[in-house]
Amino acid sequence: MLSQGLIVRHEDMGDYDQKLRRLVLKGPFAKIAKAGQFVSLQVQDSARASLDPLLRRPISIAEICQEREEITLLYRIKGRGTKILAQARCGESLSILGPLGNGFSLPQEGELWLVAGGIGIFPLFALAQKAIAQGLNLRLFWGGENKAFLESAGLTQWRELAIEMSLSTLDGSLGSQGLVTEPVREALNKLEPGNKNGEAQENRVHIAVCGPKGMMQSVAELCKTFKIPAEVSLEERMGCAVGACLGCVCALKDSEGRLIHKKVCLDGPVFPGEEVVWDETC
Amino acid sequence: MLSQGLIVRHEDMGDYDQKLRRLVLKGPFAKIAKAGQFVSLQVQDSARASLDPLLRRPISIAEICQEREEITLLYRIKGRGTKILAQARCGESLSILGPLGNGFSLPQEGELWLVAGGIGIFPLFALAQKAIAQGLNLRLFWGGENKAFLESAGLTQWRELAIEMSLSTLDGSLGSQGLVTEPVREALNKLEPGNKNGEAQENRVHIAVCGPKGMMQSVAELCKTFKIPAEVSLEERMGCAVGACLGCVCALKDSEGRLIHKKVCLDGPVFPGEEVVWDETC
Amino acid sequence: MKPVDMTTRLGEITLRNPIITASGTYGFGEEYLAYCPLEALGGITLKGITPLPRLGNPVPRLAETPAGLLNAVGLENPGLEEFLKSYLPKLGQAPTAIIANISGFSLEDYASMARALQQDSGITALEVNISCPNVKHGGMHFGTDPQSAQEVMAAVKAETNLPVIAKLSPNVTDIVGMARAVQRGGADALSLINTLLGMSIDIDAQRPVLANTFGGLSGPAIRPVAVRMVWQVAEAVDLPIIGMGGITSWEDAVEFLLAGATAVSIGTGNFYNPQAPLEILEGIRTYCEQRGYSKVKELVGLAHRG
Amino acid sequence: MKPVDMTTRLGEITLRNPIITASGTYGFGEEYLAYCPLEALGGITLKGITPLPRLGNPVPRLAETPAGLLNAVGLENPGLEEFLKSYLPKLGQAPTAIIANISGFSLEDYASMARALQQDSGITALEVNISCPNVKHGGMHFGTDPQSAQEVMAAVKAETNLPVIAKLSPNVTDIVGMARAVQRGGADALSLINTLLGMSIDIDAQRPVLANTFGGLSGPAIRPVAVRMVWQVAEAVDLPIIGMGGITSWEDAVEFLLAGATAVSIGTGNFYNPQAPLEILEGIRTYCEQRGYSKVKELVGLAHRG
Ligand SMILES: Cc1cc2nc3c(=O)[nH]c(=O)nc-3n(C[C@H](O)[C@H](O)[C@H](O)COP(=O)(O)OP(=O)(O)OC[C@H]3O[C@@H](n4cnc5c(N)ncnc54)[C@H](O)[C@@H]3O)c2cc1C
Ligand SMILES: Cc1cc2nc3c(=O)[nH]c(=O)nc-3n(C[C@H](O)[C@H](O)[C@H](O)COP(=O)(O)OP(=O)(O)OC[C@H]3O[C@@H](n4cnc5c(N)ncnc54)[C@H](O)[C@@H]3O)c2cc1C
Ligand SMILES: Cc1cc2nc3c(=O)[nH]c(=O)nc-3n(C[C@H](O)[C@H](O)[C@H](O)COP(=O)(O)O)c2cc1C
Ligand SMILES: Cc1cc2nc3c(=O)[nH]c(=O)nc-3n(C[C@H](O)[C@H](O)[C@H](O)COP(=O)(O)O)c2cc1C
Ligand code: FES
Ligand code: FES
Repeated sequence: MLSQGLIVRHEDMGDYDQKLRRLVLKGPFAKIAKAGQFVSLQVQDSARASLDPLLRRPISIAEICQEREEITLLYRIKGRGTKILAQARCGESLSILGPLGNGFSLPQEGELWLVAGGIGIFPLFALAQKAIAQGLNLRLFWGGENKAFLESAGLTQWRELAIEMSLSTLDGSLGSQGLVTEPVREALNKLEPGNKNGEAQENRVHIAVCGPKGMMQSVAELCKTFKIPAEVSLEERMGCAVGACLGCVCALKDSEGRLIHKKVCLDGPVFPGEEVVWDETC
Repeated sequence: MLSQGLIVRHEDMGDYDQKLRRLVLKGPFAKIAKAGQFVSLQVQDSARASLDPLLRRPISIAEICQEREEITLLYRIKGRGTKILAQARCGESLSILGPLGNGFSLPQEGELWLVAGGIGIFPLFALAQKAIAQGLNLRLFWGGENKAFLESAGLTQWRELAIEMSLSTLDGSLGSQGLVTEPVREALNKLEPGNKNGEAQENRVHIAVCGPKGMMQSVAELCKTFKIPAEVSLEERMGCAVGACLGCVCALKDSEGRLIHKKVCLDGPVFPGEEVVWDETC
Repeated sequence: MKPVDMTTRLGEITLRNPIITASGTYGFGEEYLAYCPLEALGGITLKGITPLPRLGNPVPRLAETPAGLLNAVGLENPGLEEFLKSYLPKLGQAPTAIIANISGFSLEDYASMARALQQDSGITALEVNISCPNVKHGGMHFGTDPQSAQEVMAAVKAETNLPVIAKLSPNVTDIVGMARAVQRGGADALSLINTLLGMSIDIDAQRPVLANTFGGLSGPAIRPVAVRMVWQVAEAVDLPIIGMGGITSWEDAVEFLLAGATAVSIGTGNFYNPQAPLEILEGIRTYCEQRGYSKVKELVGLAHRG
Repeated sequence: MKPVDMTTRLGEITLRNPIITASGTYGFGEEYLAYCPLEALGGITLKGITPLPRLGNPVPRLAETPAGLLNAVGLENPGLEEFLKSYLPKLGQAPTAIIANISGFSLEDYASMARALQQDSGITALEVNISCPNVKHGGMHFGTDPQSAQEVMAAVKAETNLPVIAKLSPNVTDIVGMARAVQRGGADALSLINTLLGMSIDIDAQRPVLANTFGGLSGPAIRPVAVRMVWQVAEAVDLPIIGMGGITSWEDAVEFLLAGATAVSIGTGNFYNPQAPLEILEGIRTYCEQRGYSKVKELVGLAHRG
């Protein structure tokens, strides 16, 4: 769907210095959006449409409110595109392509572990809400730079979900010190054998991972060892965002072990962790 | 001077359909601005600076308020640049290069006739204010499409100056029907001989013209016939606006009758009407 | 008022309207269906195919530049056989021209694909992309050497009964010379232009953004170069031209028609606005109506008068 | 922390810093003084001069394009004599390199100007613009034919004791071949790139915007092409390069240095931001400081590693 998103809220998330923003858009896309999907948006007000920057930007849908026809996007000001986006004001309209992509799959039953690195937390909130509504057991592993980052990036909101959380920070200012992969490894180690090899209670634990590539690779490899199904959300530069340009491909192994390409925009952004070929740049 | 202009007012002038806008900018340029000069501005908020459109736009300074450090620009939404400019909101800042150019010269004494075609009226208001302050006798000849245009383009404000005005419209909906050149010709015809040939009372009438090229040419030629000094304000596409690129040249005849080029941005935009070579595209 | 006749001709082919989508930006025709129905378009050009499947270049394959896009997809495609079996049939019957785009690294590559693509195969025309390196000639591009370009065209023409469109590279000193060469080779029409060779550097990582170092520059940034080449070729060579390069609005498309293109292709513009082809079509129609043209063909080359 | 050494070398010449302004965009050095003091710059390149005065092309001479600018000034200039008499002396003594840019329509044109411009004339180097049509050879550009380009360079070198910079046109199939040709002709350094040939059409008037029909495309739109050419030439030819084409920010300038340029020139970027040269200089300095480079020279060509 191609439509206009009216900006109804646009504000800092937490500390200004963290450069995190919350953007709430009203439009028809909200009615059909699903947790884990993304939109591809123009960063400039449609009324002052410029050809620079030329490309749309993919941003995950962090929250969906169907009654109010609103979606929430959370983003970090990183390069030129998000810097310009950050100037958009309430009342302006952005061109929105989407919702796009597949999103994480929700297991029918059992436990869902969310593993997030940094702003990889953003697409997981809508998923968490849905999983809770469905009665799944939820657990969050979230690692970030430091306390200020985690608090700015939505920790309070997560705390309100009242789920089990393992936080970690690089400087130890909140939770355990180090990478998020450590608490995940420990938790996996503590699983009963039945969960580990997937024989006794098939797929009791499912893992959804979003974060920097290296972190997703580590978690995916851990999960492979423990025979736990993991889904990872890949990022790649996008041109069309609809599968037409082959700009955003990722490398996977198909069932016969052959290297194939899939499109992050159309076939993803979420893929089974064990199929991703991490060391190929493509 | 290169500085930021804070938008303190930005609104429609009169009828929305006339696509005329009033833009009031606050900044250090106001302190040094003179009637008839122009600024070269970026049409996008500096905080969302884009490389498209790339070039600045030259707009005349219509009013100057030195106490409040404000200048007023009046413009018509014409192409892409002014369309984007029209979206700028109060509180945003535009990059302002200027004030630039020479402006009309004010005679020491006598009468000053202002001749405007369409939005050529815009740069004349600051001049009128200054002329009145200096005690000159002022008269306005202004032609436009129709009544709605003239009223939107500032007629009330001009009426408040309480000077003699000859209005004309193409459709006769206000003032005389036809081109503004007609009332000017009639007025010139009515001048006493002493004014006509400039012998008796040297240069008693001076004329300042701004409008479409054809109209300025007609008026300049009339003035030549009547030996009345006229100044015309030329427009040309600008690159640098400071005299460095030779993009904006106009053709003049020098004192020895040779064809020379001058730069509208640096040597103009105002030139003696009799020096301009109108039929040269340059 | 009679509706404007929007049809245009590319040699033997009649297009319902002058709007085509450009190769490599419109997949195999399915991806944009939700945004733009096939039958609204004059034609679509499919992703470039090669005799054998190719995985293409590593990522990053894209880099944004001011009003432009660099791409180095590297001709990822399923190969001729899979294309005929799994992709082409999905397009079904539409009144829209289906243009296959073929690429190769040798004359044999081109000839073999031309052989397999004939009038009964569901394709309306063949577009020959000659901007790949000619492996036999030390990597020199077919698209930058007039003699090689002529040979490729002749090889393709000898093997297929489909109309053949030569897609020219702008990375040459003399575009008119290239156009004349492919005309000698038998081209029925020309596509102008492919991408300009460019690159960009990531100043944090201090290395090229694209995994392939170089990429093709497309989008509005290159439009002035594309319009110039269409203009020059239209003055010198008597073949219909599909104009492309940076079209995002109907105004841009009209610019190409006035410069001498008989049809236009929209590439990167689809990424900016997936409904660009529809909006451009309507914009051209309105332009004709308002100026009293009864046929869109009347616009072609108008700016060359006087 | 020791201040970063910002000097750079172009053959025999040492520049205070790598920031130069591009010919034709910076007048004769006076126009931008209010925005950017001369002594802040590494060098300035003056407007192209010809042996005799020229009025140049009719207006319109400029057309805006997406992130780009088309110009067809047509080499308006006061001519060599008037340049020496009235313009050059005004620049006075500054620690900034003054680069004169010369253009011509025949070998004799170039040679005569080179003869008049020597080390004692207040000029630091000569930049030879070879993108004018070679009138003797049917209008073929000096800048697109390697043999002619070499001859021009040799003719200039034979007449002047100033260092000579060859300014190359990007409108060629093989930029490396052109660079090699002017090296054979004796060039001491290269300026890359001049403008891309382009045009745009006014769809209301249905004719070209520029009175001259064609113009040179400059500005951010062409940066990817310029960076690519600097990169290719830096890999193949051992001459210092002044990189230019679309620089508006310090990030852009660093891109050119990493690609292999030893200095950068700012042209159209001055129109966008008259203080661009100053801001770019400071930006590069900070980049060096933050990454621990003690000399800006260390950046040159860094992106070619591995
Ligand atoms: C499916 C998906 C979902 C995303 N969700 C979010 C989100 O919820 N919040 C958030 O802050 N960011 C998200 N991103 C990343 C976001 O798109 C980039 O951070 C953003 O494009 C940064 O770009 P910029 O315009 O500021 O940088 P620029 O430097 O202006 O970007 C230049 C180009 O690179 C591309 N690019 C830059 N970084 C990335 C990246 N990490 N991934 C893909 N393309 C990139 C841009 O899209 C653009 O084409 C997501 C990316 C993808 C692919
Ligand atoms: C000295 C001077 C003073 C001016 N004062 C005013 C004023 O007070 N109010 C007002 O409404 N307009 C004024 N103009 C004209 C104004 O600059 C253009 O109307 C405006 O640039 C329209 O451009 P656009 O961006 O909407 O059109 P676009 O189509 O986006 O413009 C494309 C390019 O053409 C140039 N251009 C277009 N029209 C003109 C023109 N008439 N003159 C010069 N360049 C042009 C633009 O600057 C730009 O570079 C003035 C022009 C000059 C030279
Ligand atoms: C991502 C991408 C892939 C492309 N792939 C092909 C291709 O396979 N074959 C081809 O002839 N041209 C290809 N092109 C070039 C386009 O068809 C078109 O000639 C060029 O992009 C200029 O048009 P534009 O500016 O409208 O995109 C590709 C362009 C892009 C952006
Ligand atoms: C208005 C204008 C005039 C120019 N005149 C000359 C010239 O006289 N001689 C020359 O060698 N290059 C000339 N150039 C080319 C520039 O020096 C420069 O090579 C080109 O514009 C690319 O750099 P940029 O994108 O930073 O402008 C001119 C460019 C512009 C925009
Ligand atoms: S972005 Fe074009 S295929 Fe995914
Ligand atoms: S605009 Fe550059 S000289 Fe006037």
